[in-house]
Amino acid sequence: MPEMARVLENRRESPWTHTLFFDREVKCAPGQFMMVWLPRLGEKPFTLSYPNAITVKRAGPFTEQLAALEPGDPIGLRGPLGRGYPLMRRPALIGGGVGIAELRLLALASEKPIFVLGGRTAEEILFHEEFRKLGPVHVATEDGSLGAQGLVTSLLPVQAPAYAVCGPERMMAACLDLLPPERTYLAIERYMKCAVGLCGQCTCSGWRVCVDGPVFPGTWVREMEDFGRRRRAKSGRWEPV
Amino acid sequence: MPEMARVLENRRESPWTHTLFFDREVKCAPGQFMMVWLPRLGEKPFTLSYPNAITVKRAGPFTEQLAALEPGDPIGLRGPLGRGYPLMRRPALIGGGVGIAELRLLALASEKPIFVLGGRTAEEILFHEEFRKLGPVHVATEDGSLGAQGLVTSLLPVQAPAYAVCGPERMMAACLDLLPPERTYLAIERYMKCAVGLCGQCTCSGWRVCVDGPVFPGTWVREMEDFGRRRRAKSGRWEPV
Amino acid sequence: MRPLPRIDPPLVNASGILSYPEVFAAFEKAGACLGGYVTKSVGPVEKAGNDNPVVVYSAEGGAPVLNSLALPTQSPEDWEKDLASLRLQRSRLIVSIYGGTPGEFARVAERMAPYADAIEVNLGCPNKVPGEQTIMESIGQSPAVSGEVMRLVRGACEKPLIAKLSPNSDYLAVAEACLAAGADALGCGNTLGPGLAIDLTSRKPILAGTTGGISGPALKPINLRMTYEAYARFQCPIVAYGGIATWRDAAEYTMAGACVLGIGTAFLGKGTRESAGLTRAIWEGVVAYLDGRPFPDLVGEAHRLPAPDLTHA
Amino acid sequence: MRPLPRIDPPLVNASGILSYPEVFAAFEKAGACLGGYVTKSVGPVEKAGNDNPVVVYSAEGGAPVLNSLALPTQSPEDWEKDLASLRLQRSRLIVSIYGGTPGEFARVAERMAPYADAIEVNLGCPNKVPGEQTIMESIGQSPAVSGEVMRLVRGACEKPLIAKLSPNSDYLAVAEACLAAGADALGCGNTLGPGLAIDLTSRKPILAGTTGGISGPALKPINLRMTYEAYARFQCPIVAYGGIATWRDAAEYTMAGACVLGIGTAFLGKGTRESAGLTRAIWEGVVAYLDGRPFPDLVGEAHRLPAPDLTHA
Ligand SMILES: Cc1cc2nc3c(=O)[nH]c(=O)nc-3n(C[C@H](O)[C@H](O)[C@H](O)COP(=O)(O)OP(=O)(O)OC[C@H]3O[C@@H](n4cnc5c(N)ncnc54)[C@H](O)[C@@H]3O)c2cc1C
Ligand SMILES: Cc1cc2nc3c(=O)[nH]c(=O)nc-3n(C[C@H](O)[C@H](O)[C@H](O)COP(=O)(O)OP(=O)(O)OC[C@H]3O[C@@H](n4cnc5c(N)ncnc54)[C@H](O)[C@@H]3O)c2cc1C
Ligand SMILES: Cc1cc2nc3c(=O)[nH]c(=O)nc-3n(C[C@H](O)[C@H](O)[C@H](O)COP(=O)(O)O)c2cc1C
Ligand SMILES: Cc1cc2nc3c(=O)[nH]c(=O)nc-3n(C[C@H](O)[C@H](O)[C@H](O)COP(=O)(O)O)c2cc1C
Ligand code: FES
Ligand code: FES
Repeated sequence: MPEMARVLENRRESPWTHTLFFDREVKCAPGQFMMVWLPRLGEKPFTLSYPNAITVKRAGPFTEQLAALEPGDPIGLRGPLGRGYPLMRRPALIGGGVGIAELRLLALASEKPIFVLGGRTAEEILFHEEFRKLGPVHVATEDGSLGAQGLVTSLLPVQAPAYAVCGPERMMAACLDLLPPERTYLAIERYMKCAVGLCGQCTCSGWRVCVDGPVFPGTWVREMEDFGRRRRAKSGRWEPV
Repeated sequence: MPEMARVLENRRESPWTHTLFFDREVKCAPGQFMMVWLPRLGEKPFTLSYPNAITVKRAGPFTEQLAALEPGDPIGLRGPLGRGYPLMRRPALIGGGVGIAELRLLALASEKPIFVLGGRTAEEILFHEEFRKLGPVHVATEDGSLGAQGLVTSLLPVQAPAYAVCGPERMMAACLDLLPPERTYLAIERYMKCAVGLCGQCTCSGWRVCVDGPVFPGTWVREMEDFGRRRRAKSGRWEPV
Repeated sequence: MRPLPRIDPPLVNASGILSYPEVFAAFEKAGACLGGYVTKSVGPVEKAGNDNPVVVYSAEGGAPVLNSLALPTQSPEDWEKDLASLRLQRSRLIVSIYGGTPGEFARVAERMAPYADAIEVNLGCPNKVPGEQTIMESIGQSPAVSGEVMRLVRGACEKPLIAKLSPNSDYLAVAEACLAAGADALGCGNTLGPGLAIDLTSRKPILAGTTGGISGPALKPINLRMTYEAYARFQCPIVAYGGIATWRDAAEYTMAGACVLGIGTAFLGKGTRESAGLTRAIWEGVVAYLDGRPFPDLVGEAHRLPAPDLTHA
Repeated sequence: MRPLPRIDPPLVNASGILSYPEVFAAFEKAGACLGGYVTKSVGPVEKAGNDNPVVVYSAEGGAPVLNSLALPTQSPEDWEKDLASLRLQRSRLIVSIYGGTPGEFARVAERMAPYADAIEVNLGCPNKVPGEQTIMESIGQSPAVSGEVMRLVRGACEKPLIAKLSPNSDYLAVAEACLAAGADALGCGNTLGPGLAIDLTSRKPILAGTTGGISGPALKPINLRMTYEAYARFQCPIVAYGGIATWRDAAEYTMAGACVLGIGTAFLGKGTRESAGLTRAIWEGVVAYLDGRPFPDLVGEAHRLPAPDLTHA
């Protein structure tokens, strides 16, 4: 049952990205997500970036509507859902695009994290200032507007006892090739319907991302033939990632 | 949902009375009751005389079947139900017939109880020995086989800070006339169906005995015009008590 | 159409719950926030109903509640005596009736009408005594028979008539027949099913009547939909029953189209004072939700509101 | 009548739950105690189904679960590819199918039969996309149409056929028509209702499809009764679905007459390992309850046992 909350603040983080604060704190593990409902418009998954906020990248009609919400607007919340990250010491948090926001709560919960962040331009490197207070931050941008020029993989490998990766699936696949899978965790995205493990819609090689993930150990992901390759569209039809 | 238990022991207390022990302890207040179910035979109310036993007087087909149970036999239990007695200091516990058994748990929970017990013959004075260890016991029997000859009312009034009365309804009505209602509690019996306050079957002047009672303060009972007079039969028709 | 009597606050008990006049009086005295009381269904001849057990419920709550009382009733004469002696201070009295034939419905209605502010016609109870022959099982399934019942009842009494529907039927067709035959309001609705529960020790059905009608939270989405559909189709007054236990449930039913809300299974396990407190909590919650608007404004609101403009975009 | 394939242990998932072959393989690998897997219902043409939200449930559990996926499906060709690549080690595969017309049912059945150990024919889903015209809503209400579907499906494939009934219908009549037309077993049954839930903030129905079929504990007494009645009438193999979450539920359904037990909503919120654990716990509980007897002994036992002689009197 979605519970209605109210928007407290819509904070613009970049030209494409907004953090939506709501008037309810969710007890969650870093990496868990909410199904966010706008009546008549839809219900879609977003990872908590604060106990009372999600950070949304405008990607289509639903996220456009989310990005246009104003304080006081109602917003439906269902969750927290799924499994988040385990607690890690001195992890390297590797984020790409809006995936950087999905690492924020993990960064705050981790002991001495280091950051490896990538994006198209400087504006995509979310929470840059905040993360610098928590530990060293390495950045790569495609246009070179911040940090090194290039992809986030160009900053790898970095030495760390554990790794958490969140970003576009192909980026994550490339990272996983460069990291020790037994010490790496990745957050997978799939199209979600029920979000509670019933419908099977969100399968990645048979794991249901909504209940078995979204965060998976790298060793499991290595075994997932579908990872980086294909996912099921709304009808169940396979489509490439 | 009745839960099935097994009979541990069927202890004959008198020619008409049996205590049935079962393999489940019920967390209850003294005076609370169970709906006891024998599949295909019926389900009827009985007050707990031990946390894991009821004491049954043979009164008709159902109680005859109960009295014939043997160790190992299944017995369905639903409860504890209703409201029991408040805790009392130095109460006088006034019991008649099988109502004496319904006072047993209260006797054990009370500080320095005294007992005023009545019955037709000595055999009806249940738990006599046990009660004598707890406090003074006054007895009246109709045939004079134990204690004074006569009705329990012939032993009243006794001085006590509080009174609990349990027995045949006309006996209780007679006692209430002799006791201070604001310090007296009585356990009322009515025909029960749902036993959870839904059907209204067990009404005594509008109070539903299964949820408002079976134990009521004397002040309320004083106001009950139906008490000692009439009750609803299985169809809802009034019948005299 | 006769208007329903003013039931204020618009809360009642469900038929077969509390059941008897003296219980209503006790509830009123205890400060229950019920603008009306509904009797147990009065039948044409005295009947004891099923043997115990007559209810199955789980102690944890939430799960379906099954009952199979199978319409016990004292005789209409005895009901007359009971109702004649009832003195409610502020609340209305609704007498629920049933029969074994359409003519019997009418005869019971005629006898009860003098005591009633409205008559609720019970058009379907899924429970019966094993082996019993009764049209109560099937009546609510047939628009023709239900319409005939309502026509005869309409002819036999002048009081507002509530046709209480069964969710186990093509209820919109039944409702249409009833409204055409003179019903003034719909009751949405009776219990569902019936359902079955089997005991694992005796390996037999638990209820003496084998199966039992389902009430409580499990019934709510079904009767809420019935209310919603009936309101959309007929825009008539609706008395809603089914799992109403909180002000939220009451608000949902009201927005779906109910103008009177009935409480039944939610009283399970609650004494008179606690029950009265429950009715007050429900009504206070609805009033807070109304936020100053009059209650009738909320009735059917889910049908009227446009998709909310959430975005101000 | 063709016997059902040997499903050992006699547990399966319910159709639309887990849904896809790769999920079945993952469950098998994780040690799930399911002797068979049932696909999402395969339809005649690709369909996306309803927009989100598609489920309503209460976090506390127990309360009704509503869903309105409205039968999304990839195309039969895509299903063929999926099923061709499935390698189950020990478990059987049941393909669930539906159609927009009786002929479409048959065409889908024909294409799926090569991959299936049995075909389950979905005779009634209460959910649809708003505005959609589909016989799926009403098909299970009509013995004639259901029988026609079954006759054509029977003609199109040789595999054992399970007719999955809707509880929202005169299911015994539908079952009779289906068995006469060649069904080998009954599925008891699909979701109930549908039911409605209204959101108190937007004041509109929550589900994008407005209403949703009810599953989970709220459905159990209804489908248990369906199983009991169907077994009493037909003594045919029955695959039971509806609120099975513990070994007790499984034992009740078995004694009512089911020889295969389907698990659906009970997987809500459970990951693969936890789900596999649930299936093991259910089966181990049933085995303990059997106390050495073979499972088929228990099937329908509630119909055979005499009233227990409790008294030795
Ligand atoms: C576990 C999880 C966590 C996520 N966390 C975030 C987050 O914190 N911030 C963020 O900006 N985005 C997040 N996403 C992605 C986000 O859900 C989609 O961007 C969003 O649904 C797009 O919807 P749209 O209508 O705006 O775009 P559309 O035009 O519908 O689609 C754009 C993309 O989003 C995907 N998408 C659409 N609907 C869904 C759905 N129901 N479930 C999953 N994916 C969908 C599509 O596959 C497509 O690739 C997350 C996704 C998942 C699965
Ligand atoms: C709250 C309560 C607690 C009770 N505790 C005890 C107890 O501890 N020990 C004990 O021996 N008896 C107790 N009784 C009485 C006991 O329930 C009846 O004696 C028993 O039900 C008789 O059933 P029967 O079939 O043997 O007799 P029947 O021939 O059916 O009836 C004998 C008497 O029992 C009454 N009775 C029958 N069925 C019911 C019913 N469903 N509910 C209530 N009364 C019924 C009848 O009114 C009649 O007066 C209690 C009753 C109530 C209401
Ligand atoms: C114990 C019990 C007895 C009932 N008896 C009747 C009855 O006599 N007449 C009737 O119309 N409905 C009867 N009903 C149905 C209720 O009036 C109501 O329609 C139904 O229980 C749904 O409401 P609820 O979920 O709030 O209980 C009975 C229900 C219960 C639980
Ligand atoms: C999310 C969901 C999707 C379903 N999809 C289908 C389906 O595609 N075909 C079908 O025959 N039944 C479908 N059903 C019904 C189930 O197969 C099952 O009959 C019903 O849910 C009762 O079982 P349960 O209470 O264990 O869930 C679906 C049920 C749910 C909850
Ligand atoms: S979205 Fe339904 S199983 Fe994950
Ligand atoms: S027995 Fe039903 S209300 Fe007391």
